[in-house]
Amino acid sequence: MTGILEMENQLYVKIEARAEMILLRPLDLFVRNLVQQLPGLSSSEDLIDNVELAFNEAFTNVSKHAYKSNQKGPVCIEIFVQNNYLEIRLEDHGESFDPNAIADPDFQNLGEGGLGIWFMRHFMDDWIYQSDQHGKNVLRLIKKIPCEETTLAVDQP
Amino acid sequence: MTGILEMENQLYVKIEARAEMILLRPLDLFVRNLVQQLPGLSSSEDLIDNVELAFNEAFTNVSKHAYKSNQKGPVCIEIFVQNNYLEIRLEDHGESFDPNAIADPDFQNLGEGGLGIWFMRHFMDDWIYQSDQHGKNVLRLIKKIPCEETTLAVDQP
Amino acid sequence: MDVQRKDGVVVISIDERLDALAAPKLKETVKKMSEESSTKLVIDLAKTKFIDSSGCGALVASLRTLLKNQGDLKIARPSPQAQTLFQLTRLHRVFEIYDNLDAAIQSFV
Amino acid sequence: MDVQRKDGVVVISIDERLDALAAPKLKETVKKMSEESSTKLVIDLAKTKFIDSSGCGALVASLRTLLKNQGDLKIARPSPQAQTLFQLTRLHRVFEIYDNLDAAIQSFV
Ligand SMILES: Nc1ncnc2c1ncn2[C@@H]1O[C@H](COP(=O)(O)OP(=O)(O)O)[C@@H](O)[C@H]1O
Ligand SMILES: Nc1ncnc2c1ncn2[C@@H]1O[C@H](COP(=O)(O)OP(=O)(O)O)[C@@H](O)[C@H]1O
Repeated sequence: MTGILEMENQLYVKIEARAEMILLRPLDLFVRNLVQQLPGLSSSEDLIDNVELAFNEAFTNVSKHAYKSNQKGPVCIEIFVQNNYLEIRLEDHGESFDPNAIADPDFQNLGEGGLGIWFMRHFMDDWIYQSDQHGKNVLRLIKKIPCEETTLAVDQP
Repeated sequence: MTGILEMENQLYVKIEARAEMILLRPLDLFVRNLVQQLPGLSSSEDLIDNVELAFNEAFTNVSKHAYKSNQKGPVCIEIFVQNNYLEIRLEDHGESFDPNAIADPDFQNLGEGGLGIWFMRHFMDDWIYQSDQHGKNVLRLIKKIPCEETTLAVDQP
Repeated sequence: MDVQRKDGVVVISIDERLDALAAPKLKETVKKMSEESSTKLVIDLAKTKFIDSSGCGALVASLRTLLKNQGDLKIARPSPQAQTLFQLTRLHRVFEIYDNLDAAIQSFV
Repeated sequence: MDVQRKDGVVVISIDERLDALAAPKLKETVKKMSEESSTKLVIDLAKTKFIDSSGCGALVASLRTLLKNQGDLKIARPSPQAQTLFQLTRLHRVFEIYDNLDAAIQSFV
């Protein structure tokens, strides 16, 4: 199993599956409940909602857009937690896209779609999408975790 | 990613992490919610409770017994679903044990512990624990999924 | 999803999650309903803990479908999470929103 | 977990899950309580959707600790899932179980 599992003082989880929509809710609840138990996040219902929403949009997009056909390809989800930092990474091997070519939603005349990426960007501190030449696409959702007073107190002499 | 991901008509999920107790509830909810969406299981609240309980006991045991120290080692959880079959596999590299040496609970005089394995065996159709010489321990929890009438109808001419 | 009729108004109660799995069913149901002209619809979100972009999209699509057929749609009892999304997307100006189910129904009468 | 006193009886309301994460806290709380002699305790499971072997073990341990100090423990409002486990393990004969919180409290008075 991966070397990163050995690192101390951080949490790391890796989930591999086919990007089937039946996994959307189980995964969402996993992410939500994990975030809910993290010291700096547990007290903020808003922050928990926001991370859950961002993950939900990201997984839905892999399942619907990266793999358009009914036969879904693999997705690898990695969650990293460090003291003040949460990152959720989704890797797929399906169709890639150019995020710079995606316009912001037209809020004067909203259509049926086109809100997902905007939500992710709005609710996370960082949203990074990268494709390589081997057909690997990685989306990184990053959220800073507010320091709790207890943590701060430990850091101070 | 694993070849088994390519198999059709089945669901396969693999989760790797350190066996930290903070993951117990997120994983439990993942398993519960996944099982809840499976055709032959969704209608039975009892069956869902039972699978959740068995998984919960298995993960707790890996975290508490296979890895006794505070520095938890790796656990790999695999979930396989086929038409009428659900298997949850937990692999650890910690201390192994001999399940044949574990006596049934004394129900006339219950202690604080010792119910976990008995519950798993009671609530699942099969409970198989195997250790190899390389320090790999695998627990397999197996549940037959009752056929729904819709599924049966498809199978019959 | 649960559909009821009250005082000539249709009330659709959405389940816990209005996500990409639930959105198509809502759109389809509303589409069928709108074949009748002048459908009065309340979407009750009281049980809905989670809504995403697909859920918002399904609400927009449902409103459009109804308006095209002289119908209309009101939203009742959105959660704080839903309210946040409606405000961000300015959908709170597109939808008539009520924090009380009866008020939403009565607004049609 | 929430602790209240009513008519000289202590009521501990357990959270949604009484599992290996919650069990130690319950045992510790009951241990402290039992330092006072003759503690009358009701464990209210109304909110508890899920209980496991560690949860059952914590209830057994709590009862023992209390009995040793002339106290006692009753259980109120177990879910169907909890009832199944209590019956399987015959704990329904070890614990006095009430499906009503007031009845559990009054049983001490
Ligand atoms: N993971 C992805 N893989 C491939 N294409 C994507 C992915 N995510 C988004 N896209 C493309 O970007 C567009 C905008 O996505 P989004 O803002 O989530 O709105 P929607 O999914 O409703 O179209 C999608 O329609 C799709 O063309
Ligand atoms: N995954 C495991 N790895 C190592 N030892 C285990 C494991 N699971 C169970 N055991 C051993 O079997 C015993 C009985 O387990 P169980 O029936 O779950 O009760 P409890 O966990 O309450 O002791 C444990 O006390 C432990 O010694």
